Amino acid sequence: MSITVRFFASLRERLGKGQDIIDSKGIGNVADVWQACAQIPFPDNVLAAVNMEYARADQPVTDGDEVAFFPPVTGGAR
Amino acid sequence: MSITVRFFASLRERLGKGQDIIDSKGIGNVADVWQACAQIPFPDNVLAAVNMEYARADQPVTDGDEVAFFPPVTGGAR
Amino acid sequence: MKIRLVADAFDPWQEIVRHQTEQPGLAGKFGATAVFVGTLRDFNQGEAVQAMSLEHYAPMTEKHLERLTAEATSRWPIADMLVIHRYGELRPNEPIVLVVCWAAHRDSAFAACRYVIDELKTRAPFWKQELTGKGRRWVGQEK
Amino acid sequence: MKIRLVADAFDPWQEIVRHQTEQPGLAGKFGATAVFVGTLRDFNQGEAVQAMSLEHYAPMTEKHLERLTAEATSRWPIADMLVIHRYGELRPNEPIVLVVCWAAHRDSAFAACRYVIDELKTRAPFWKQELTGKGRRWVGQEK
Repeated sequence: MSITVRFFASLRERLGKGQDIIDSKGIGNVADVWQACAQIPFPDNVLAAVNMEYARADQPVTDGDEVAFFPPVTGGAR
Repeated sequence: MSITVRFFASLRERLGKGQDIIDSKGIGNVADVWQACAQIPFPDNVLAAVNMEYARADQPVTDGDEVAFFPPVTGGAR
Repeated sequence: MKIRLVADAFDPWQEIVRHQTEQPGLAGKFGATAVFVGTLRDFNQGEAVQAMSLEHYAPMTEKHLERLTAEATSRWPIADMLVIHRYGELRPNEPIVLVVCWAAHRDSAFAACRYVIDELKTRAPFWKQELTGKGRRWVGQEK
Repeated sequence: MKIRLVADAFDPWQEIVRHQTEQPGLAGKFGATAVFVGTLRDFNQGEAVQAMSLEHYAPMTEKHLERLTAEATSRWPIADMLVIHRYGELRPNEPIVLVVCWAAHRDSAFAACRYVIDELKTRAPFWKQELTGKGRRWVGQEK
């Protein structure tokens, strides 16, 4: 009956945590997960993933899912 | 008082020679050099160079020049 | 087709030789090899860079790298592909990423190589933090 | 900036390492390395290829390779470039040509690398003769 929530990079530092385990009760979508974990509104430039796939704020989330929030990615090299 | 003439690849085989030294007397341009060396008309797909630079049939040629004739180039790899 | 995420410094040229040795069926079958190596520079945005920390989201990163290379091989006729990406602590002049595409012809090799590195940059979950004389700073993440 | 025409088989990856070692000033200054290697395949136009003979016009070939790389470095911000091209007798799976571009960013590295290999193919005086089961044939030279 829980959802694993992960935070990366500057967002992890800003929120002061890399991981949360939250109760899935009352959680409908990605935006609900954010509200259950963070005291601030969902920032525009924060990306989300559900079970390793990019997701929008209104994507449904269910018990056992892993949800991640992170800043814009900067892989590779320009 | 001479012009060095070189032939490459299939053209060299077709003419049966890789090099000619011809008298520069009466030679005005690249086409004249070809006529002095070959018994056949200047083929459309043959390229020419004067002193290592690509040249057209009407390019002037003078004593001491090196003139080369060759088929389309196929360097590198596709 | 091989994808690796590595914590330690790697030599991209040795990795190419090793991959070709491990894939003897490739020999003679490719006419074109296109390679991209991304390397950590010792300066960025006017600051000397002393080190870089590269954070990732391991299973998601791997999944997206696999998807990118699968997309590339379905779009272009590719004989083989190798992608290696560092994570963790890097020093200047160390390779960050290697993308290699073997193909019969160079148009496909270049196109697939370019596709993978461009998409990797925008889709694979990696985050860079540089260490400069002024301290640590996240790259491309306005607070 | 280095251009070499070589009669014997060469290892492109070792040549890259050697060049980087000989140019220690490059270290930390480039973020992108784009490489193209052209290799002799063991088949072409439906025929098994046993060997290839690559004829060139030595001073003119060198002159044009130098000009191509100079053009590339004037068009894109390139830190360094290495071009090696074989001539003489080659066997399948042997590298024919290596083009390496080191640059701060990958757009320039890819563009310059691509420019040199494309222009090389159309302007540098090389002629290929393949040896197949049916004998020797010139490539791209209708009689």
